[in-house]
Amino acid sequence: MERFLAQNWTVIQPALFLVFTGLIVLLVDLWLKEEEREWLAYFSLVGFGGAGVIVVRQWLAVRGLETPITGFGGMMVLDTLGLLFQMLFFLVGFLAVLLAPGYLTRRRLQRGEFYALLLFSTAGMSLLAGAQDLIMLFLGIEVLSIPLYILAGFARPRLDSEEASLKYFLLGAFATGFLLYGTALLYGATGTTAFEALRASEAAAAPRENVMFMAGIALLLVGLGFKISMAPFHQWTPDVYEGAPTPVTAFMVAATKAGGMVALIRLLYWGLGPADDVWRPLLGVLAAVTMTWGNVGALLQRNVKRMLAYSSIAHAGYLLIGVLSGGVGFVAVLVYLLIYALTNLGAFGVILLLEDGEREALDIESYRGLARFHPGAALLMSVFLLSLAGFPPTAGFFGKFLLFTAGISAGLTWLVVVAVLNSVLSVFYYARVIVKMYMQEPVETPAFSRSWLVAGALAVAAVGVVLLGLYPTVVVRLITA
Amino acid sequence: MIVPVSYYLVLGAILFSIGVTGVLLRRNAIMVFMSIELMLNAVNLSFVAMSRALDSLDGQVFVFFVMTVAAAEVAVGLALIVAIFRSLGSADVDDAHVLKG
Amino acid sequence: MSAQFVIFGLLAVTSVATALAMIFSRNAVHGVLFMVGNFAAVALLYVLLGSPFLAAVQILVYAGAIMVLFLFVVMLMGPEPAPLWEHIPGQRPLALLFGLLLAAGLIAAVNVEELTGVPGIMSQEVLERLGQPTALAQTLFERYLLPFEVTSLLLLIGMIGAVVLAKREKHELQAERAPREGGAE
Amino acid sequence: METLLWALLLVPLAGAVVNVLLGRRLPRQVAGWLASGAVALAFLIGVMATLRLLALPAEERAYVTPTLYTWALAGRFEVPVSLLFDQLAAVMVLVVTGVGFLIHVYSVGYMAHEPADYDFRRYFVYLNLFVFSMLLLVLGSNFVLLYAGWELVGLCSYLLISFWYTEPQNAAAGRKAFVVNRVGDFAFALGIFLIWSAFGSVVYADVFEAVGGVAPATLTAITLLLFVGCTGKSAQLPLYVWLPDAMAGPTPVSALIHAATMVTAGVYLIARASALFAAATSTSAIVAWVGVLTALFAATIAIVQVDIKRVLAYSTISQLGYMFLGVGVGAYTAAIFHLVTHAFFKALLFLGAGSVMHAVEHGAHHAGEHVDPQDMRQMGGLWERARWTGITFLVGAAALAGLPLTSGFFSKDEILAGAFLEGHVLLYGVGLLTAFLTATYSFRQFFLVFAGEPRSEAARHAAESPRVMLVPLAVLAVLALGAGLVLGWPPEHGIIHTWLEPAFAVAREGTKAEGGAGLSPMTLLLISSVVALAGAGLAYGAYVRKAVDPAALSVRFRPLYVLLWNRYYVDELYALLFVRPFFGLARFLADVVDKLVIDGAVNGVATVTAGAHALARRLQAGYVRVYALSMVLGALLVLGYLVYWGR
Repeated sequence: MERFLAQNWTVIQPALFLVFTGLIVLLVDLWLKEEEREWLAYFSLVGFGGAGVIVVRQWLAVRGLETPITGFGGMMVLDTLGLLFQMLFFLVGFLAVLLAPGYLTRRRLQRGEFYALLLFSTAGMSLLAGAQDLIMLFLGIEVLSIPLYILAGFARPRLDSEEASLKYFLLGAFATGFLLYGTALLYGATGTTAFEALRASEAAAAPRENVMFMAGIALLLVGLGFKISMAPFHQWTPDVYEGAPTPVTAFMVAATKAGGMVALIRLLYWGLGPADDVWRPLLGVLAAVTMTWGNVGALLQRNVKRMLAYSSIAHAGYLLIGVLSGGVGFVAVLVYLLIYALTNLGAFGVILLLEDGEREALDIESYRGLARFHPGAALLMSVFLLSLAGFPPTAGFFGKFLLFTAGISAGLTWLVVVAVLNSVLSVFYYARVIVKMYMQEPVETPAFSRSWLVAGALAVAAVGVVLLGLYPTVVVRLITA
Repeated sequence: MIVPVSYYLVLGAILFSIGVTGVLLRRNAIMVFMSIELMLNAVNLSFVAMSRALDSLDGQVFVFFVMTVAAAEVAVGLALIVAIFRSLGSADVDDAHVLKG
Repeated sequence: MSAQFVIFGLLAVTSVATALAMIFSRNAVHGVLFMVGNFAAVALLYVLLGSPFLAAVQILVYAGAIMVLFLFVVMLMGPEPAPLWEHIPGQRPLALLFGLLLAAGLIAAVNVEELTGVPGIMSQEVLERLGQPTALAQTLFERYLLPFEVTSLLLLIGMIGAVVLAKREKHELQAERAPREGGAE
Repeated sequence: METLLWALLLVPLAGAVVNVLLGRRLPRQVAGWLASGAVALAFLIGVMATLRLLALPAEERAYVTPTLYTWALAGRFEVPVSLLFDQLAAVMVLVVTGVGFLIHVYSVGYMAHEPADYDFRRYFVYLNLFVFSMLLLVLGSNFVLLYAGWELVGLCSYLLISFWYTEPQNAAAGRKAFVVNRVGDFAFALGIFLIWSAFGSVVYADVFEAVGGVAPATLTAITLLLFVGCTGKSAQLPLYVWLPDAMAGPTPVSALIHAATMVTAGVYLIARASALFAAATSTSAIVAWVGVLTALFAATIAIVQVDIKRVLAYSTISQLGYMFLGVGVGAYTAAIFHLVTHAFFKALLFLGAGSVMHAVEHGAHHAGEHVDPQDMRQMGGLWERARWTGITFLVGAAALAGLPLTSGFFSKDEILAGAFLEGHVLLYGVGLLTAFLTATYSFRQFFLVFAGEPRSEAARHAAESPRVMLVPLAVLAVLALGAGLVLGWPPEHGIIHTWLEPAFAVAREGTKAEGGAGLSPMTLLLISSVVALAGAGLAYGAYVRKAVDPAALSVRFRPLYVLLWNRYYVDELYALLFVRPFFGLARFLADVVDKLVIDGAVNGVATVTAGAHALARRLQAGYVRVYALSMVLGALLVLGYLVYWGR
């Protein structure tokens, strides 16, 4: 018991808060009638908000420290990078909860488990953000993923949702197998799974001498590559994003990628830092392939969710530039993820507005002439799409600039060239939706359901996207301070 | 440790590859799932062997966690398969003709 | 001394054979049974590696509980209809080829004279003195306390998942009484 | 001054915002006049700002507003959001807002027949947004703001080209403009990144100051990338293909965006970055040659076209080529001078063409005949029926042809003289040949439309356009006629020269090789006059006096004629080389690689129209296996790379 209490529990305080909120949601759910369950959403908001307050306070406390605080025998670390990532997760969670209740009620899916799983998944990300050991990396990913497997199938008995869930689950478990085998090989090659010891090991100092170590890196990259939809491990993405309930997709697009990225950063820099000449060129090539594949794939999509899924693959490629740049690159990755999360949540929020429980605005044709019926929704969608395309003066433009300049200062000029070409290309498919909305005759009255919660999320996202585009300095200063 | 550790590791590699092949080969979701379990099993074997060879318990502890996670995944996975089975309706699955498509 | 080699050889052959039999079995029920055999063989290998405790857990949890669950589901769904693999052109040879290549690559990576990892202090003698389960438990609750707690969360999530995915809400049951059309909306 | 400049930038934006917010409640005419008023106000502010600049000594006429805020990135990278107002910016602002205002006014009349209020408003919102974006492009104090404006004008142009989207080819034209411009923008963005990595800043002042300290190869790379960006936006070889199709948009849009302002952004960029280009001599040579060849190439095409707007489109490409020739040989002032006069006379010609089409459409309506109002073969004899349009069009054609004393005459001659005096005799020769062709096609067009007898019932019943359209025409005609003399006389020492020269002082240092073949500027002026008159005379001979029969010529030189008529088959070539392979690849990746076997149903939601059967098949993990296969392949590659090749 002494030992139990002696642990530094503060390092997992935000995650704990989320888990307890989730448990309370599950309990309270038992006493609520179906039409009362919307209250659980508000309660989850409190959970995300509270966790947010905790990390902000921790961040204020940690900012000035020279050496980061560690906990649980070095399993977890409390540093600014992890805390900033956690702020991002909680913001995304908060907004995703705003998107959900209307959708769930319309489809008679309003259940406490939805919110609990969302909270648990975010707790997993929160753990990943501070992971300092392969075991925490593995468990964090599992706590992140398993709730998502379930959430993807939450709209059962709809077959598309169940199909998405099954695909995600089987392929995810398959990828986990690779991740674990990689962990085993690193363990064999170094005798440890702690990042600190890994970093100090002989194998990491001279990785090319050690086949097992190299193979371990390879398999770990396969496992993590799956989570961040890196090509060629990305094919699950469009199918799952398409089939999953839209609020879940929004959450996945915005949050999972961030979770995967922080895991990757922790592993590569904290665990495998000295062996960077091994993974750097490889990830560079994979980043180029990923962004190109994602963009080219998105070109021909007619389903908007699918298109956004492919676009998320492309964005994973851009983000890898920041990961590879290190240092300033992490700031770029964070800012980009924030912008990307707001933008995607906004876009999915608009999709959720254009839905009435039976019809969903998924086919690109259902956006025809939208500007006539709902000029506000069309304008917001345009802003979000232009931001995804990196069009000035939206936030997306700033984010790309940040990533690409980080890449150039890290000497990744060739990769930035590929990325610029890609982002120029990508404008094409985003603009296609805008053209549909503004420049084509409507065929039918679009489905629409008013929701104040969704509107609130949209307002936050839109204000964020515009402000971050026009005046991003505040955020950058806060992060780099 | 009389049998060299590499024997165990090679065996683990073979079992892992068989599991992967199973995933690539099988159509039935349950069989795919079992093949994944086989992969995890191979990983566990490697962990235990390494743990023994390195005189450290970390590998064995890892095996515990892998098993627990596998249990959680099985619960979710099998429930999912049952749910899909139910959505499709039992008649469809019995009807081999339909599945041949 | 050579007895260990013989036992290892037998178990290795058994585990590979059952694994192959599982992935090629025509009948899912047989597949489950082969899988149980494979788990048993691996459990015996654990014994050979000096971890009887893990071997017991393997048999109880994996072969016992989990595989029985699999068996239930397979029985519930009925036998898998023929053909075993739907024809996707090139899938089968490619799968076998990739499997072989992967095996070759992995074997090359793990087939080392000696592990390069830094040895720890838990040698077999120490373990025997401490008692293996005790040593394991100590590691588990000291260094691995946090992961241990996290797994409890994972198991909870697994339970929720099973409930969410398999439980039927009232309105669904009502809907089911009405004539079904195509399984989905 | 600071307030003035921000107001200048934001007034058109405010116009657009007000129209979006209140548009529904306002009568359509009010919406149109509101938009025009915003631009007029911007023009007035621009004039005031210019006057303030004029009050300063010539060397100090560059005002940079205090940084509103810094658009900072992590590390060293900073983009101050501030505006730069100097001589060059002043000229551009006055052209953009001045011509912009006239075109807004014209549009009120032109778009009056638009059936839906919604579309009418939408048009003016886009137009105001365009003016805002163009001002941002011109006024930004650094390359990033310029890029922001550059992208936004592109977006507006795209929206306006496909304004009448119900016609499928209009939407296609918009897309084409968009795609082609992507290529240019890609290069431009790379150029900016390169500037940043070479100079550590993107602010004009910092960059131009440090030119000397950068390796020539880097400078060449930067300028080349910027120039590729220009070839996209300013429709030069080989990226010009979008501009002729862009004529699908409403005619005032063609006048404003695709003739007077946006397409000249490339020229502006090079003039703005003249310090860089002057230091990169090889790039400048490339710019000059691409410019002059584009001029010739487009002029040869223009000479056989029969669509009234298409002729003007190719002539725009050709004239832009002249401007690039100017900046390429270091005659920056001349190029900007030509930019200004071209804005006047080409806007005039486009608006005139719009007026002609308006007239012919009216006639067609009256006669109950269906004709293509852009086909010049159906016109003729409009001089009597639309006199004011005719007169103004004649002025425009004369200025385009460079007839002596018109505005185009002075500016074009100055570019040619610049090339000649810098010693580029070959460039001068090609430019002169093009000038001859220009005079020919511009008068061919005038005569085909206005001279002779009407060749269709529609032309016979054509009627003059309303006054709201004619007034802008008249104003532009005065400008097209007189601007050259007012601004550019005497050559090299006119108002525009004394005004602009200090802006290019850095770039002009060290050049100015006197010489050529010893011909004085006045002699060159004379040569230009003769060539222009000869070209016009040829057109007169062929189309009015019928001394030469064009039809017979086209039969005689049939292969050449067919080649020109089909615009050198460039579109077809591009389709073959790029478009088809690209979409092939996209389809391959999306369908074959990602899906292996695709059926159309997969792309829609799995809404089970095909029933549970098809789904059941997929649920049997069929696709899961394919995905897993690709994952394993990836794993093998990664493993192979790290374990075998990577070591």
